[in-house]
Amino acid sequence: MWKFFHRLASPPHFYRLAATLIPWLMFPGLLLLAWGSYNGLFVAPPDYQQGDAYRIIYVHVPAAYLSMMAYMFMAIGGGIGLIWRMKLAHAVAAAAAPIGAAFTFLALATGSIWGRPMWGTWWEWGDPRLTSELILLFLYFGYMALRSSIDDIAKADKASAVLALVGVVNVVIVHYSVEWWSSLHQGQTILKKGGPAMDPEMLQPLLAMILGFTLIFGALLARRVRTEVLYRERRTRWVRKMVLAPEGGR
Amino acid sequence: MVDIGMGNYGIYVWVCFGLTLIIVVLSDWRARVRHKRVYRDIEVRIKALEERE
Amino acid sequence: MRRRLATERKVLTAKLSAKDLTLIRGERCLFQQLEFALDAGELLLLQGRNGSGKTSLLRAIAGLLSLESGEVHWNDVPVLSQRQEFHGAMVWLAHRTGLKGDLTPAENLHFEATLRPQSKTEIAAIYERLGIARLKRLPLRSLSAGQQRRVALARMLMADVPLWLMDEPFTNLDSDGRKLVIELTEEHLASGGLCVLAAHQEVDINATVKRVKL
Amino acid sequence: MGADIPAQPGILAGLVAITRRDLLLAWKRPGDVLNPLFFFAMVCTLFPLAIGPSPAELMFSGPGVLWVAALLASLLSLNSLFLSDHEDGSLDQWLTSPQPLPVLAIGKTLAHWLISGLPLVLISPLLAMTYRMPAGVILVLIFTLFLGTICLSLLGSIGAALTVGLHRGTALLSLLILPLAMPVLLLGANTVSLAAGNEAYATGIWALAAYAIAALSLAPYATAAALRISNE
Repeated sequence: MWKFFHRLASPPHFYRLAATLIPWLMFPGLLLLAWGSYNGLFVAPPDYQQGDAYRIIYVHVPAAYLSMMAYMFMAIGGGIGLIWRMKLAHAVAAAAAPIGAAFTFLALATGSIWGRPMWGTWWEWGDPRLTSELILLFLYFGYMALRSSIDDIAKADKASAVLALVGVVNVVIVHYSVEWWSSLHQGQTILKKGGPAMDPEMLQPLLAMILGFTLIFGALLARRVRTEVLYRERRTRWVRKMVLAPEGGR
Repeated sequence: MVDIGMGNYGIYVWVCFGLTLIIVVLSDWRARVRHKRVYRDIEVRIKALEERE
Repeated sequence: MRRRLATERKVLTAKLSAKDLTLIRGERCLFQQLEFALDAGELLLLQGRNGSGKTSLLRAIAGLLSLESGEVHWNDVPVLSQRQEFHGAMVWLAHRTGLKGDLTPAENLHFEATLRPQSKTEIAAIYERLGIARLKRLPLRSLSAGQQRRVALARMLMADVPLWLMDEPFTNLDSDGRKLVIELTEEHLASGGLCVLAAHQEVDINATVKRVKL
Repeated sequence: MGADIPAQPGILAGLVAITRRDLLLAWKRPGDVLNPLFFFAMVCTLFPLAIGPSPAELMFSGPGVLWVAALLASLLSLNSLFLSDHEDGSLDQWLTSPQPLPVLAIGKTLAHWLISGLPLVLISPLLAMTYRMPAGVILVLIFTLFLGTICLSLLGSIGAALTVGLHRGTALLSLLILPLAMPVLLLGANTVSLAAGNEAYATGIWALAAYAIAALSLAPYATAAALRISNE
C-alpha cells in the first residue's frame, strides 16, 4: 500500500498515469451529465411550488458542491505539502484553484438566474448560500492572486498552503455567521435542495449530475496537475528524455 | 413532445444549462491549451540546449 | 565561576557539520553536494565572488532557507529537528543588522538581550571594547554605518553562545574595526567557540581555518 | 540559580520585549498611530455627507458605517506590520532566536492592536454620538469593536506575514484579508444594529468572543508559519 502511494507521488509516474486516467474520467462523466440532463430537463416532473424553474438545481447544486470540494482539495493538498513536503500535493492544490473558481462562478451565476423568476431579483442578499458562495469566490481570488505574485514556486506553494488552511477554517465560520445574519433579516425562502421528500424521479438525475460533475472535475484536475508537474519538473532528466524521445510525450 | 418552453421558466433553465456547458468546455479547452504551451516552451528550451552541446 | 565552566563544557562538545547540501534559488543552482565539518575552536571560511551564494549558505545553516537536499547537523542532530536548541546556541551577524534606526543602541541591545541567553560580561565593558560607549544614548540612525556595525557586533558579544555566523563582518569598518573583529573572533575560537564567516577577501587570522569555496 | 545552564530568557519575556519595543517605536513615530485614526474619523464623516443628515437614516446606518470604517482603518495599518522588520533584518534575528516564533507573533500583534486597534475603540463613542447613537448602544459598539479589533489584528497579522516582501503587497493584502474579515464585520455590525433596535444581541457578542479566542489560539501559528515562508 505504502509503495503504491510512493509510486503515485513520483512525478513521472503520475504524469503518465494521469494521461491514461483522463479519458476514463471524462467520458463516463459526460455520459452521466447527458443522462442526468435529459432526465432532469424532460423526464422529472415539475415542482409543485417552483414549476420548471427548479430544474436549475441540476447544475446549481453540483457546481456549489464542487466549489467547496475544490477548496478542500486546495487546503488538504496544501496541508499535505507543508507537513510531508510532498511536491505533488502542492501541484494538486495549485491546479484545483482555477477549477474551483470556475465552479464557484457557475454556482453564483446559476443561483442568481434562479433568483430572478423566484425572487424577482438577480441578487438577493438575504440568501445565505449565495452570500457564502460569493465570499468563497473572493477567497479563490485571494488565493490565486497570492500564488501569482510570488515568483519562487516552492515559496508560492507554501505561502498559499497556509492561506488555504486559514481559509478553510474561515469558510466554516462564514457559513454559520451568514446563516445567523440572514435569519435576522428574515431571508427569503431558499432554494430547495433534495431532502427525503424529493421524488425519486427528481432525485436520480440530481445524483447522476453530481457524480458526473465530480468525474469531470477529476478529469479537469488531472489535466491541470499534469501541466503543473511538467512545468515544475522541467529541469529533470525524465522530462528531458520524454521531450527528446522520437514519439514525444504530449 | 416535451415542453421546451417550460412555462415561463424555460429561458432561465436553458441559460443555466448553456452556461454550464460553456464553462465546462472552456475549462477543459484552457487546460489543454496551457498544457500544450508549457510543453512546447520546455521542448524549445531543451532542444536549444541540446544543439548547443 | 561555575557558570563559565558550564559554558566551556557546552562549547567543547559543539560540532557543526553538513553533508550533501544542495540549494536551488529560482532558476540557479547555487551549490551542490557541499559538505563540511567544524569542531570547537575552528573557523569555517566561506569564500566566493558576489552572488556566489555565501549569504544563502549562511542563511541555510541558520535554518532560514529550506534546502533542496541535505541537512545541517548541530552536535550530530539535524538542525531542523532541534531548531530551538540550535538557535539557542548561535547568533548571527547579517548584512542587514536587524537594529532599529529610531532606537538608541542601548534600547536596541536591551531588546536583543531578551532573545538569547546572555553572557555575564558587563555590558559596559562590551561598549568600551567596541568603542561605542559614548554613542549609546543617540538614535542609531544618526550613527555612521561603521558605528552601527559595531553595535551589531555588541549583540554577538552579549550572547552566551558557541556558534557565530558572520556575513561579511568587515563591511563598513575602518582598519581598527577590522582588527577588532579578527581579535574578537580569535578570542571566541580560543575559548572553544565555532565560527562561520563569509568574506570575499582573504582573512588573516590566527586559528584553525577550514574553507568552502563557492 | 541554575548554574549549569546559561540563563535562558523566559517565553513571556520575549513577548513583553517585542511589544515594548514596538510601542517605543510608535512613540517615536506618532504618525503611525494617528494616520489610521484620522482615516477612521474621516470615513465616518464621509457617510453623512453622502447619505444626508437625516437623523433616522444616520441612526439606521451608523453601526454598519462605523464598523466598515474600523475594518478599513485597521487594514490600512497592517501593511507596515512586518515590513520594516523584514527590510532591516529584524525578522532574520527573530527567526534565528530560541524564542518560539508564535509567541513573538503574538507580541507583534498585541503591539499592533495597542497602537492601531485600541485607539479606534476609544474614539468610536465620539463618532457614534454624531450618528445619534444612544448611550446603551454605544456601550455595545465599544464592546464589539474591542473584540472585533482584536480579531482583525490577529487575522491581519497572518495576511501581513504572507505578503511581507512582495511588490504588490498592499492591494494583495486587502484581497487576502477582506474575505477573511467578513464574518467579523458581519457579527460586529449586526450585533450593534440589534442593540439599536432593542433586540436580543447577546449571541453576536458571544460569537465574537468565541472568534477572538479561536483566533488568539490559532492565528499566531499561522503567522509564524507564514513569516518563516515569506522570509526565506
